[in-house]
Amino acid sequence: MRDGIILETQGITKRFRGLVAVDRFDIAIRERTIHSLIGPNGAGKTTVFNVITGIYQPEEGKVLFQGRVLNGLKPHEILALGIARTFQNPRLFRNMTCLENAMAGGHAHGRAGFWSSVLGLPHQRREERAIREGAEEWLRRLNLWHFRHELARNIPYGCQKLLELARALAAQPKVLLLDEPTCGLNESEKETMMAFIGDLPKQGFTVLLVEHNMNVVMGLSDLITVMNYGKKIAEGTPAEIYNDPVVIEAYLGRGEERAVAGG
Amino acid sequence: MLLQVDNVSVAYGAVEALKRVSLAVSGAEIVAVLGANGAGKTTLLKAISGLVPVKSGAIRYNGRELHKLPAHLIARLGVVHIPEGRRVFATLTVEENLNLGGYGCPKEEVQRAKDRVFQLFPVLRERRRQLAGTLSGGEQQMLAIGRGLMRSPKLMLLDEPSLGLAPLLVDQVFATIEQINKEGVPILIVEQNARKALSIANQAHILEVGRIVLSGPARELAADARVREAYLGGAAYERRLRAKESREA
Amino acid sequence: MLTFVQQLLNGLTIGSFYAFVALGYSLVYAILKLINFAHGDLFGLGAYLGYTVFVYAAGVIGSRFGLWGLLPAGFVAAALGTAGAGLLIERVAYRPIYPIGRLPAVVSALGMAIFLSNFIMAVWGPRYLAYQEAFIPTGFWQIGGFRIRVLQVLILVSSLVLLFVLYYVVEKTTFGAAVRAVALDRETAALMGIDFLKVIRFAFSVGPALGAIAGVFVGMYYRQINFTMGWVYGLKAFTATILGGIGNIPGAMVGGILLGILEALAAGYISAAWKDVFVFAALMLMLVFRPTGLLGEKVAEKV
Amino acid sequence: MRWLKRWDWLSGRPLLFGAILGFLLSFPFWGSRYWVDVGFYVGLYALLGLGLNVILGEVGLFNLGHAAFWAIGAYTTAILNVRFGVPTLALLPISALVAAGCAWLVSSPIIHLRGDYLCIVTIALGEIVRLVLINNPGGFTGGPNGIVGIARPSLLGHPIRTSTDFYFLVWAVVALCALALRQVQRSRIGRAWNYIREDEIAAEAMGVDVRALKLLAFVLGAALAGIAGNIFAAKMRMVSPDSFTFMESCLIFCIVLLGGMGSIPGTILGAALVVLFPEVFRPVAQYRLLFFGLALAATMYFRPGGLWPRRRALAAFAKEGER
Repeated sequence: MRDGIILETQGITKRFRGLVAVDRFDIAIRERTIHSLIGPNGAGKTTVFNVITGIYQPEEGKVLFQGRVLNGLKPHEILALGIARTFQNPRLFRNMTCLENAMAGGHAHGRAGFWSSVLGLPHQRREERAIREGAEEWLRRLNLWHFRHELARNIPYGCQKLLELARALAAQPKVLLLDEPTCGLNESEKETMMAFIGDLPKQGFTVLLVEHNMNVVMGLSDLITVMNYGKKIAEGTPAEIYNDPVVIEAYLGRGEERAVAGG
Repeated sequence: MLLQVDNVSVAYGAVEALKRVSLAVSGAEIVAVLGANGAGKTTLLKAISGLVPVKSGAIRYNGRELHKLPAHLIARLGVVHIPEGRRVFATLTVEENLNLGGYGCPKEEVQRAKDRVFQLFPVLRERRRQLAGTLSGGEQQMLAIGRGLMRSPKLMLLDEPSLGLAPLLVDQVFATIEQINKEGVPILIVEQNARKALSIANQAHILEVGRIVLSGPARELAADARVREAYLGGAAYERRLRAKESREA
Repeated sequence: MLTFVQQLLNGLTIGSFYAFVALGYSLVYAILKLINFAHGDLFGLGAYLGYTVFVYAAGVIGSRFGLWGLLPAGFVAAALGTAGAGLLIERVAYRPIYPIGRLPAVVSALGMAIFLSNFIMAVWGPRYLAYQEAFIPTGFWQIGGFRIRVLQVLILVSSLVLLFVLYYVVEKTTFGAAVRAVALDRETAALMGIDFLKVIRFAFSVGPALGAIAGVFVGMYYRQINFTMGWVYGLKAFTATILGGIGNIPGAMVGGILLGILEALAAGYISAAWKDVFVFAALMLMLVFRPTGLLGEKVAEKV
Repeated sequence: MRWLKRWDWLSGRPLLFGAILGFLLSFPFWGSRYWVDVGFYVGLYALLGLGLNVILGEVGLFNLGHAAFWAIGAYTTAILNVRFGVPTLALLPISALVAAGCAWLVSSPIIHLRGDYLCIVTIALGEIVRLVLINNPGGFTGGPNGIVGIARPSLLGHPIRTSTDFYFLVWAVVALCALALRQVQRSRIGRAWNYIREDEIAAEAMGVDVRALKLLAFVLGAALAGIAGNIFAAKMRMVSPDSFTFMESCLIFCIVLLGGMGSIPGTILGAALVVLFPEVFRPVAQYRLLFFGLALAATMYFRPGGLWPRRRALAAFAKEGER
């Protein structure tokens, strides 16, 4: 690990039927920071997520996590190493309770096998309790406690996004990949979510954030990487990115939005 | 009155998604409905176009009672609903998508409409033989709008045309919408991007948890302090940006 | 070489039966994502309806217009009757249930399959019925070392024509595009002014009608029918559907023909008793290497 | 007795469960032999249903070939007993292991297939097994006539012979399996199965080894079917391919869905319905399957979630009580 870089990709390339979705893409994320990945739709941001988390295998390049190569590992192995994620549209276990959803985070850290579960051996019971307490802790901290016995599909959309975050955090990850965490939230929910995410580095988490809402990106990020057509086109602090002519051309535009912000 | 939504309620099971909502679209104007996710905006459009059943109340369009018609007949009346998230038919070609937009219309009319769409969006002409799923997000939105124009719409319902698009593309899409409206098509648009929507709309309504809480001319609403704070988020944004900059400096 | 050509011809014939039935599975699956387990038994019903018409109409039509007047009457009646049954099943057992969920619909379809085969048994009895010579074209041509039966030519030509017509309708016309659009996204299709029920009726009438034609052909080809034939052929045809890629019209045709040829070759060169084991093993192997069938679905799941 | 306290499907509705348990235990002492046999079949199908419930109900894998594993269990017992004289009851675990082993061999290359594709493969598998049994490879399976002359099992010197003996044997096994499966349902393994059923990609992203857990479910379900096969062979004293048709696989499939996916009491109820239905309609024997087909469709219309769906929220509350 150099310069406190915890997660990096080196020249990853991913093609779909000839279409290059990610093209020799590098990103390096420093520990305990919020690093945002922005860019137009179809720029390849979600594909980068899927490559890092092992859902896709890159055709070229490497993914390094704490100096370890992740290529070839399965998603569940990558999670166990300490990278958890959320999805753009919450992918909850809809017909299970919120508590059960959050307990999914603890699954990878459990060891009890089939027979010890059948027999209810002491170490299995201890482990179950630990998993449940871990989940309950995050439900409390995200103000979802009163929903713990509700089925996930029955809680409001904003709470579903929070629950997905609770589930990811319950996995005790070192790095969190958040795919548009504020998309579809109303203004007050957005505030809650932003405050919570902004607090994560202090608790020891590193965050890689994909987000369209500039409000959120500019407010939270320590560093921003901009991508377009699968390539990195710029990288810098929010202030640098905000005034970068290349980024304005490709992504931000010169709409009214900027007039308000600039004024 | 072209479209009259009168005390409409819609329920999904036990949950009421719309509660006695009333609004109207008269001439060739743009009416915007704003609100957060889950406020019932999409449900409102789906109720008008017949995708969800109306529990009580009435929807009238040129004297016809829309709430009693199935969706495909409403579409054939010229009420064109462009759904959220683009929803192009991914494994059909661009041209097949457009042809379906004019499904049931005479052949010459479809051809004429197609030429007009290609004029408006030249990129679609280039890609007419391509599968729609291979288009970029922005191109898909153009295809979705173009597909809606195929039936020479008499009323256009637009659901979150800016959703998931980069800011630059959002500007283009809104410019297109304004242009379509200038050609005489009344538009009912539902948006989360309140600032953008208010900038092009004549009338606006604000929907909160299934109820209309505020209505009026778009310009008045844009100036309303409550609206600015709750939906435009301008003040909060500026505050944070300034704080961030001062911290960095 | 001679046996090879003979087996190939047999395979093509059997394959066209499978293709006919597979289309019904595929059409319904494409639109409702439902495996219509009752489809095999609709095919069986077609064979029985054809039989009945032949028996009763032989005196009226057969005596006046001969075999070639009788045949169209039997086919049309069987196709219409079976299409009616298909529509009825859709209306009664599927339409109220498929909005609820996929699994309940699967159980309902299994229920309808059980119902239909037992219905056939209750009406026509459990014993084999013989398709009589009076309504089967029995002629053949002797070319070189082997013979071509008129019936085989009839089967191959009519399947070629019908399959091409269906292919053209689904892939090349605007109505076909509407069918495919409904398969992709029912709501948006409704917004285009496409009548969902019309598309459903198309699938549940054309599929069973084609199945009925195959049923009558099977009766003529093997000269006997039984109430269990529905599921035997249904299973093979369903295998063919998967082989070609479910929900894919050309795929169902290719899968059916391929399965027929595979089966005939396995019967000819390996062993008749083991041919089905061979066919199903081939299916499993194919799925291991090409999980979405030969022609596959075009879309992958988006993450 | 801690485990007694944790028995919360009793604590939910103690009266109902007490009544059912009392009925099941006392039934052979006052029911006729015929109905005791029917009771045996309810237990047998409950066992088959519980096995498939793991695969279909918990993990959501479409398996329409479950009868294949049942057949493998039954034939393992028949062949090893008749040819090699292994005691029938000793073959119970062996049948389970053989069925599980076959399931592992067959399912590992295909377990990644999506819903309907997996469904057709399991149908094909069921057919392959049946056809192989008919074709009598190496003279081992006895062809279409099957194998006769399986010895009665005996437990600690006490021969299991009467209908009542078999009734208690099968229901004892059902009870043990139901308890064991309930334990698994409430563990990280059971939850992980449900995660896979709800959203496979999210499950994998949350650290669930999807492949391994799917295989575990398949193997476990097949093992239960193997046990059912052993008991079936012992009861019938003969096996033949006719017993293991596609129709049987369909019935087991319907048992799980009639009862409610992932619901253990539901599965047992489903088995009771599927076995009892033809018995009740015996007066109209010719039409009973016809009515059965209609009843299946009707049940799905009125109770799409099954007759006795699993109640998640309550289960979680009950867990809290035990703290």
